[in-house]
Amino acid sequence: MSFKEIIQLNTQLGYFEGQIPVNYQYTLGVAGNKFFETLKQKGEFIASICSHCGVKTIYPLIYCEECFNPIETYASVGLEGNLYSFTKCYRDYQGNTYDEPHVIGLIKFDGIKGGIIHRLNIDEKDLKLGIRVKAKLKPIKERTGSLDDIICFEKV
Amino acid sequence: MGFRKVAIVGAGITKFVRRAQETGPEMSYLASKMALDQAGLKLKDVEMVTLGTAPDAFDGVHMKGEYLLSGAGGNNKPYIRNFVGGGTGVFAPIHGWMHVASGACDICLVVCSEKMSSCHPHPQGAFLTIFDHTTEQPLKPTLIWIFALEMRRYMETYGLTKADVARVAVKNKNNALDHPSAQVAEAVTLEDVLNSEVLAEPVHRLDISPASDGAAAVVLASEDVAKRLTDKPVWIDGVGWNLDTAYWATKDLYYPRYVEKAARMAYEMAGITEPHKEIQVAEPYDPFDYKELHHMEGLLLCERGEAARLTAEGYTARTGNLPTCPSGGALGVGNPISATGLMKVIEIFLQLRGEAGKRQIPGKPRVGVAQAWGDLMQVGTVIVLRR
Amino acid sequence: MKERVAIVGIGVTGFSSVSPSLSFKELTYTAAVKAYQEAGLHPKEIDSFITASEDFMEGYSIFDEYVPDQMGAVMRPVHTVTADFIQALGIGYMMINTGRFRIIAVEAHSKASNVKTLDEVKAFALDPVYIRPLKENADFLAGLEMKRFLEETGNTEEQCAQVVVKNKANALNNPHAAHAASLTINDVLSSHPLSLPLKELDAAKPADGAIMIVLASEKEAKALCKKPIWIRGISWFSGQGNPWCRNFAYADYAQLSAQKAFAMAGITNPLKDLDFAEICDEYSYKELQHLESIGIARKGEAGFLTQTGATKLGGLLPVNVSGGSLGVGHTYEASGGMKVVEAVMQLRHEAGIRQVPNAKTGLVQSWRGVPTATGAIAILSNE
Amino acid sequence: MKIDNVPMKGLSSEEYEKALKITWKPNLHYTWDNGIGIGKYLQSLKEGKILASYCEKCERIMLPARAFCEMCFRPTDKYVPVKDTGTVNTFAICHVNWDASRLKPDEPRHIPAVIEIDGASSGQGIMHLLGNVDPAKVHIGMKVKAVWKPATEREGSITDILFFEPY
Repeated sequence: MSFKEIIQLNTQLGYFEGQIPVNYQYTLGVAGNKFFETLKQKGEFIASICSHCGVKTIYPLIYCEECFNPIETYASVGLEGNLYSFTKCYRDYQGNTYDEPHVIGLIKFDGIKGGIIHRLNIDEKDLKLGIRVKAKLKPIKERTGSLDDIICFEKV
Repeated sequence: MGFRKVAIVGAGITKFVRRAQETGPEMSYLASKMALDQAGLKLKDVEMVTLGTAPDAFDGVHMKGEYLLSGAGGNNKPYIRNFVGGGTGVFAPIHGWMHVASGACDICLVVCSEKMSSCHPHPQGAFLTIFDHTTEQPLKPTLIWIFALEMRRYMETYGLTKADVARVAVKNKNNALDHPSAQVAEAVTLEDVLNSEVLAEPVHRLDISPASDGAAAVVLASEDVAKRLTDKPVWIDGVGWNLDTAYWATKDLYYPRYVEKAARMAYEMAGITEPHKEIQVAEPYDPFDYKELHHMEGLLLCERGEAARLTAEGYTARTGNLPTCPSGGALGVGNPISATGLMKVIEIFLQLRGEAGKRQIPGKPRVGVAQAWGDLMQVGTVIVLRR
Repeated sequence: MKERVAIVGIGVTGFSSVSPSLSFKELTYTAAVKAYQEAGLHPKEIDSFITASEDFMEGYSIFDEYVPDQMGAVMRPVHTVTADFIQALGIGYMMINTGRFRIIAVEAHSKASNVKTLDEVKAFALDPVYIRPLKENADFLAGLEMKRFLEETGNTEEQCAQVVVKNKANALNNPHAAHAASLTINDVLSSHPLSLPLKELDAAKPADGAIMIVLASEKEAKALCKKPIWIRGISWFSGQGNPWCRNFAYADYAQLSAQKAFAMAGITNPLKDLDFAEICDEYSYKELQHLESIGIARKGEAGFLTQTGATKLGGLLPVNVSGGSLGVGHTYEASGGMKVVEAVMQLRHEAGIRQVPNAKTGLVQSWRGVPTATGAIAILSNE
Repeated sequence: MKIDNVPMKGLSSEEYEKALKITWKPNLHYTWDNGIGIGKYLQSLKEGKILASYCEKCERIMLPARAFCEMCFRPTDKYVPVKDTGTVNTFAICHVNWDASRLKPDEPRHIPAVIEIDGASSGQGIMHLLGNVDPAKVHIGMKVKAVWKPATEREGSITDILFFEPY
């Protein structure tokens, strides 16, 4: 027996309630700030380009994940990509259930490592892996430089 | 069977800043890349990675180790995060030592990163929940309480004055003027410290190191590889760590026994029997000024209760008999928790190689010790380096 | 690494959806007492201790503070890795191989029932800039991966459902299991959608429980223990850290760890050389994806193997005879530990009605869950 | 090897204001099982008593109550009530709140203390607050006594003791 006295009545069970009361404000990082400023001002996505090994990455990075050299070159990759995968999500981050599922996709871009994960607005009949999709952005005045500047991706 | 020797062959560090634009992974990259460059290595040469970082509650990401991994060079490698609270920065190279000393690899990258500014408006909120959730948190403790309680106990036990303790802050903040990473190096005077805002008596604002963003990294290598890479390897001669119970109010706070136990473990491995004579440079953890004194005693670098007097006599100045925190320490350089601990290890590394620049202490030191402390007055982590 | 390392004692509390009669310390203490009794050791005789835990699963900013007491490790060398149990076991293996430590204890536990906002905690692991602002449930990453994995490999949702049916049925034979059930494929396919194609029964449900394992060097192990279980290979890897950079068709971390662990253990033909495997099945499709990535099944064939019964007890290679995470319960950092415990019982031939006959060598594998690409593998053997 | 040019420069307050940022307030909520030892400790507080545990092997009477002795690694042998008086082992006078915001000049200072409780083994203290005392008069070694909430308001929490006051 591990203990000399144990709980044998469920009326003696108890718990103590508490929280971790923290708030956060995240900067977007050097590459992230560039990505979202460009999205906000020019309405396009940028990838980072490694001048040593040529690997292009989206979301952009300040370093190359392959050769670990620093990156200083970034280039527009437009707004169009290919639907790599999608899912119909029925619950939010707190576990609340949606009436209608949110369709979320991972969009990859030609010849570029990485991709963008975002909402899709595509007819059920067209919803297939590999289709060409394009980001629909908020009007420039409403853009704040965040993931919400992208409304969704639509079929081209 | 002989033991495998492990050396530090490269080091990298960022500036410690109040608020970084860089994300945690970006900071980890900057330090890692610099360490690899200094060692003359590429990421592909790195066989394993261990990352040390303090609470997830700072950066604001659950499973923070996984979040940082791309920047720490962990993609497609055996990668793990070690965590002993505030003691992590000195424990991380100990963890790296395990990787190499075991024969699991010849080259291990050790990275520490902390982005405390994400915790908004102030990381103090994250410290509330280090206390016991049921028996202590309802009292709404602050982190400063526990330091103030310990500091008073320490001062009372040895009859020390505020000035006796504040001299550490003066020394370290002035030392930090020569450190390129320093966030808060200031030519402060004893009066400045004593007259700074009282937060929780006896703790004043300048007794405390600031919250910071920063990262540091070292590259560890096995003996053969180290000798190939550099003609000045610095060997990890002893490692020790120790964790006391979290019932912190049931032990006498005037002396850190857990640090002594960790130190004895490291000294025994390093064959050090008279640390106060054999160790020539020390970087004890100094998140608060009295902590440096506390830790010097725990590290057996002086008699109990003597550290303040030695500090006043200049014994711990860069030109003294035992230069202590020649880097400027957490008080001067800044305190991005885990990165601070590793900054201290890097300082000993540079001092032993004679490459500490304006901070270089005289006498060509051969043996040094770095130490960090953490948790609720519980963790001691100690590393002994030898040229 | 030359020193042979063995498991000389295991302690496990059993798993349940809640565990209100014990605090987390008391739960772990219970497992520790069992492990030390099996190993015939007092904790003073143990050289160092390792805990695998994550702060936000415990509700502390620095959980490391609260680990030594219940292991008998006060004022001893203790450290935490925020990792899966098998990774912690790997660190213990390395520590013994430094030649400075002879006996190491490794602990992990789950008190998931105490996390009132578990979905929030899981979402808090998502990248704060690029994923979390979508405000979707963290499970969506599994749905996204499952969709691509099935399309690209030709495995089917029915075959994933078969994994659930198998594992939950296996768990009926495991007295430790919290989520055993007798189900049909249709039950799984018609369960509530989580993030389609992922459905409620495709996802392992949380469980509480604690695990303690004692490791020893060869000399100590032989002195301590009649049936030491040897770690013949152990390895952990992280794949692509950022989820948007991954190839969802396979699990890079599982492939990389398998290569290294197999090399250490001298395994060339896993189907022949292994007698059973405990594979991470936090989501049903993950069992199939892991089997293919490890090289136990060829690409696109794991579902077929499952469907034809090859992975059942009595099949070609029994997979998750314990019931896996689907049947026993998802225990977060302790997940790999649950599987190691099963392997040890199998290799000691103490697994009762779920015993794999003549089991000599087994594989255990873990994954750290969404959003990670980190996992570990150990090859255990009784010879 | 020289480390003189270190990367990263940090943001000034103005730059930080201008930089793009994301805010997040996680709801991290827990219901920790009390289990045996802490369950009894809290129940006892509700009854207006401080409960300790006794270990026959090390002969310690320890606080707070616990089901096993962490030093001897064995179950504790019995639960024993101790007094609600004690001695200040150390204390602080705090001018800031837990979130680092400053107390207003007219707000009473917080005086956290480690109090060694009478009846428990030497050195067995708990953290609590001191009250009804001039901060300037608090000293190590001061004798203090618990001030309890009225029985009807007690809920099984360490805050069932409002604070300790000199007596």
